[in-house]
Amino acid sequence: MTLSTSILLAAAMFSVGVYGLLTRRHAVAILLSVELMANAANLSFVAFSHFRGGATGQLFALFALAITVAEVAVGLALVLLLYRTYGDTRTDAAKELRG
Amino acid sequence: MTVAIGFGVVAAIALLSAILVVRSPNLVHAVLWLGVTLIDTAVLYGMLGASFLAGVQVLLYVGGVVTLMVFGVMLTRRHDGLSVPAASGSPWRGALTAAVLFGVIAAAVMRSDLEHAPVAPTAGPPAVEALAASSQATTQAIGFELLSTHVLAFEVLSLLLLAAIIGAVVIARRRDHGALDQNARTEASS
Amino acid sequence: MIAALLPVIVAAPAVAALILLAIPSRYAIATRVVSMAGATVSFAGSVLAAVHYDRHVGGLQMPFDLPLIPSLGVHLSLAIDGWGVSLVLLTGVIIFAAVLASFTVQRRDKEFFIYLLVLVSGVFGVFVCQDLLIFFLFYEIAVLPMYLLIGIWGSSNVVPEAGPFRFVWKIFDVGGREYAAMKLTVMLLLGSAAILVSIFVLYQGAGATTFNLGVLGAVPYARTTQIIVFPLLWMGFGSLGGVFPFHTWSPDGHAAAPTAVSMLHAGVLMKLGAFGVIRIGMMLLPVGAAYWAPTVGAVAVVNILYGAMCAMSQKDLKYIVAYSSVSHMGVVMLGAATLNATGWNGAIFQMFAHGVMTALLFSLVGLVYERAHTRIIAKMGGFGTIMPGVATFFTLAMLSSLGLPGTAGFAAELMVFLGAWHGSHAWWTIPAILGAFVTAIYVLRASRAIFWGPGPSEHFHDLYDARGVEWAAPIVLAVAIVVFGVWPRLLLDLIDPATIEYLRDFASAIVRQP
Amino acid sequence: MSLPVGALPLEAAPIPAFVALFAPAVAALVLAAAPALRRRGAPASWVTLTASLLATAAAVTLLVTQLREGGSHVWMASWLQINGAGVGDFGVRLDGVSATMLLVVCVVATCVQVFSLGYMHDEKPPAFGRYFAYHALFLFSMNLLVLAPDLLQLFAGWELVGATSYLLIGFYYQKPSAGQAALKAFWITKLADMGFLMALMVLYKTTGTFRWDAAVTAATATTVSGLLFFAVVGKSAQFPLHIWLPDAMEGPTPVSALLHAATMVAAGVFLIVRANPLFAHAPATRDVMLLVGSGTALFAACLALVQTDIKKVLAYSTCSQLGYMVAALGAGSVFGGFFHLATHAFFKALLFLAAGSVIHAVHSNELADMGGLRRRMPVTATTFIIGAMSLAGIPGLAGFFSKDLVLASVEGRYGWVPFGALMATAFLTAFYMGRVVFLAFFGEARGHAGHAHESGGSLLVPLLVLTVPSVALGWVAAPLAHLSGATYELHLVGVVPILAASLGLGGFALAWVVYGRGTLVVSALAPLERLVATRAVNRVYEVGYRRVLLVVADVLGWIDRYLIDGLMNFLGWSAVAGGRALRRVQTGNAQDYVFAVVLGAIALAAWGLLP
Repeated sequence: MTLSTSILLAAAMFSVGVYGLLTRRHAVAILLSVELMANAANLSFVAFSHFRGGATGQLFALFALAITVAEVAVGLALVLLLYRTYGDTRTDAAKELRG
Repeated sequence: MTVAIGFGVVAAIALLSAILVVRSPNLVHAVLWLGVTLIDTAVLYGMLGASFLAGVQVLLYVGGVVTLMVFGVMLTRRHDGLSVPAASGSPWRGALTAAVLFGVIAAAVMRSDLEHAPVAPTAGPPAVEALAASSQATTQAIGFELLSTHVLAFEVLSLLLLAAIIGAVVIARRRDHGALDQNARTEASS
Repeated sequence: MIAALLPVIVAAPAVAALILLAIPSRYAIATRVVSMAGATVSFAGSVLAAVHYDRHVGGLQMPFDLPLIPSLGVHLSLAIDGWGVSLVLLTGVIIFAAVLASFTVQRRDKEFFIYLLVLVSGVFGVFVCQDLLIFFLFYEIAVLPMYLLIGIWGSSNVVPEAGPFRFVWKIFDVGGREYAAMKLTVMLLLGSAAILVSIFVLYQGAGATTFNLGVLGAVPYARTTQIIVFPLLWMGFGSLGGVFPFHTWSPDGHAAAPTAVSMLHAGVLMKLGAFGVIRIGMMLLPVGAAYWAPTVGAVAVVNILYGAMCAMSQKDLKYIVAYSSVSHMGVVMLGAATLNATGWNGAIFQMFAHGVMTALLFSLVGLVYERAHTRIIAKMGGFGTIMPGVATFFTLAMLSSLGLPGTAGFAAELMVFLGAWHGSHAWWTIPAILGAFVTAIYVLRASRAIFWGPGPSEHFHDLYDARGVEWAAPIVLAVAIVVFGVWPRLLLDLIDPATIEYLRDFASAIVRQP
Repeated sequence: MSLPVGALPLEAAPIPAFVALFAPAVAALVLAAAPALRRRGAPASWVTLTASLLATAAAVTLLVTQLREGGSHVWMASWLQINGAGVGDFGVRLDGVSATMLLVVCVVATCVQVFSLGYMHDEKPPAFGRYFAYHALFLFSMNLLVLAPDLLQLFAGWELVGATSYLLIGFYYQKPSAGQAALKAFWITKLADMGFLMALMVLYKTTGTFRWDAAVTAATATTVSGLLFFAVVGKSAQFPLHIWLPDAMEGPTPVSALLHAATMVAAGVFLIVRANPLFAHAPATRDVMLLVGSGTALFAACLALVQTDIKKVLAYSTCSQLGYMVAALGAGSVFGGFFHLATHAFFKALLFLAAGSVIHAVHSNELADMGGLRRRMPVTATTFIIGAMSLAGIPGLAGFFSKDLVLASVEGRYGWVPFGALMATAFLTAFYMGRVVFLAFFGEARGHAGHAHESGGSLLVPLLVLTVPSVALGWVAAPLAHLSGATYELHLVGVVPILAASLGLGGFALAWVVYGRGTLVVSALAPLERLVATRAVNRVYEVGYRRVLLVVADVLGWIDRYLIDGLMNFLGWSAVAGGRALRRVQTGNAQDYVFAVVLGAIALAAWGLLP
């Protein structure tokens, strides 16, 4: 339970989030992965706060948590919009930006 | 010694559930596994002495976010049964990138031996200084710091949450009836 | 009043353009009157400057200084020397003729005049500006409107495709108006990029305090920087001056441009390039200039002979005149490369002579095109009987371009060749003279094919000679050709003192630094 | 303004000099500036004619003052200013040579202009006006050349004369052959003028001025005189640049009389006489001149034998006589060349004008359409015959004296080869002139000749005026020699004059036998006719122009359009192609963008890790 092991754990969780982000086609699945990554970040905040002392770490985690929640809300709204306009939540349906 | 084993177990559970979140074909399972991961993280927070945060985590994430996700999944499925196939794109590319990313971060962590770095005194007003000195950051300390040094951030945060709420409502509400007809038409044609 | 003469000359066309903005475009006559007023003021100003310029004192006169960005040392400082006077006079004559020649523009004529006048005020600015950055600013003002002028009012023409690279025509509509405008602008801006880089090097090398040409001229730059920066300036300004590898915009650009624009462009703008090479390149980097002079001369000779030969192979009249401009600009650059008084006098005089000649040629080609709606020489013939006036002026312009004594072309070419023979590399002069001979061939071949041949074919019977205001431009230019051809001292007394002074600075700079 | 020693500022020049130089210039300017006047025709001719008469009067006064005072006077102003110093002199130099030449030019020009009044009167008024405008310009250029104080002004006159010859030859520009002939004349003379320009450059480099009497080393003198001679070969139609002269006959006959007989083509010889100090120091150039001169004389005389067009015969005859003058100058006798130039100017102008009168009456140049004109056109016939005899060197006439001088100067040079050639030419000259005389004026009338009638007064007066010098100029040789500072003693008795005279008479006799009586058919001429028909020399130039020059031009034009321009287009194209390639990166799939972001993050992290 040293600082480095918890940071490694956070990193692992973050990488899994990135994997999910890159591979999942479903819009909501992507949101999940983003959730995972945010969580990993909070974990590292808390770890630092614990091993280095001082409440600042946790404070940041708190703020980050609040922001992530806001982001999920907006994300889901977008997913609904995506679903409504494209009839499907597959991300590669929305190709308008194609060069 | 028991702490190490405990940490090991919790970590294993966290990673396993994280992988299942991203790998499980059924979306609803994925959401539930996410819930497990978040709870497991809350436990970790507890072990790391951030009990207040653990509580908030469970309250907000598990309660709020997971339920929202479930709503999201339900609203966007196509009436053909609960299980929603989560098509996954090119897995190899994603896996390789994630591995490389982890490798880089791990290398960074290994190289900078975090254990022995001196404790950098956090500059802050004297009163907070005393409280911060104690190794355990109690909820009182957090609350006090929240409303003294970081009060601006706190206010801005409330503003942000307000904006997010309004934004989500504006984006997600049904436009005019036109959209409705559009759905009607798709139903008629499919 | 004299002190403010230079800003008046430079600003007059721009002010006229501003006034034009206020006039609603349906008042065609008002538009023309205002632009004519702008051109006349600057023309009268240039004549006044020539008269008031004190030849015995020489040097920079009628100074005008307005600090623009004092912290960087950027001043709008205008002053005029012997060279400036003659070139400003040239610009005055040509803008006067160009505005006259463009009275027949119908489509969006107000904007046409606005761009034309802005372009000319840029040109005036360049010839009298003594501040490097503002020199470059005026240089850009002079170059940029070309794109619009050619793009909107130009005329695309059929360029016969031949040989193995036929696919090129598919990719670009070569000969098209937009293609020509685009190519011209891109190549000139490429040049401007090179110039800008060298301006910063010069500015930095001089301690980054001022852009004044006089001060920068006195700074002994390191030998290596001079040798590296001079080609940049030479290529940069040279691309506008039609130096060999970068001349390819000139034929398409001039052929596609409307009459007044090609008159101005070939008549004056190409001189900007050559003037830039001499005034900035050679004055500020004497050691570099001395080092690169043989190359500049060699390329100039290629310009002359190659330009002349290419002109011979052209089927379109405007292309012939455009290539002849490239060839004559080669004579200017050869004069510049000689680095001696005869050569430099010849170069500046050739700028004047060629400016007037080409302007006359383009104005006449414009008249012919307006009537016959074709420029392909094979289709035309025997126009001498139906437009004797245009034919006579055309022959005069042609004789001047082949260097007939009594026309301005002769004095210029004579001095340049004398200077080149006198200079270090005398052997260039042989191909240069051969180029002058080849000029005689394609020039007269064209004039016989179009004017002095058997009678006009049936559908050209109704063509009519120039009328009324159309006479003004050719007459003004023809008189200039003959007057400065019969007695070149009128101009040389202005040019020579400036050349002596610049050569003295040039020589002293070379001596001070091995 | 540094004037050389003995030179006076231009303002101090005598009035007649100004008049001689600027009267025709003013006339030309007036006609150019007032197209309305020019288009009315006749008034234009009066303007030019008065100018020429004034110039002639001035020339006479100048000659008289020159005879009285002698010596050489120069009035000039510097034409260019370089490096503070005046360069190139513009002004008037009056000495024996220039005064004489000025008079010759003005007299012949005036006669030709009077002749043109009649000869050209059926031209439309605008063309008639344009013709006389060109004549005024020509007289100005010729006077500019004759009175030139230095080589620069001489060169200016030289090129202006070339340009006016282009304009005058191409007068009937509606006729394609006239246009081509004008171009050919201008291009070949312009080709040769490159030599003159280079001579000026060498002179300027070594002496800083363009004066021919400047001190010059032998080497420079040789190069300069060599280059000048190259220009003379072009202008005075010596072999191999002679091909433009016969084609120049496309121009109206008075023009041929003035330019291509008396004045313009003689300018080359005048240049050599004028720039004698340079040629004196260049023996090599003089030898070349001797050989080229005598060669051209013989070659041209042979060609003249078989011409059917009367003007072509006279053209080749001019070419041959110019060969005489060049040979004389090559042999070193300056006055020989100059005197022959003067006499030739008169009798050749006379021959051309008389031929013009015949052509005017018979409306054709071909000898086949003439015949028996002696009875119908007595005055023209007699003047023509006098001119022919003078040209052939019949003793007593002007041609005899000058030709005798030339032959005397060439004696014994180069193993008598040039002398032999010139003697043969003398015989051939007499023969072909006899041929023309007998074909045109004797025997029975052919074609229009049947009802030809004598020309009007305005055509005949110039003929009579020109006959006087053609006959009398020979006797005036001594004062003329004194004028140009040479010595001349009249010697009628001697091997050379006797031989020359007998050859002349023999030539005429043979011509009478062959063409007069038509008894003896000379088959020897057949191969010569075939040779002339091939126009070998012309074809060389044709090939040079069409096959070489135009082809090279097209190739270069193609290279410029495709390779150099192609390079620029390629740059543009590669920019566009590059842009199109990069566009494919934007797949529109959000995941790919995220992937790019993550890659970027990894790269930065890795870069941070670097030691």
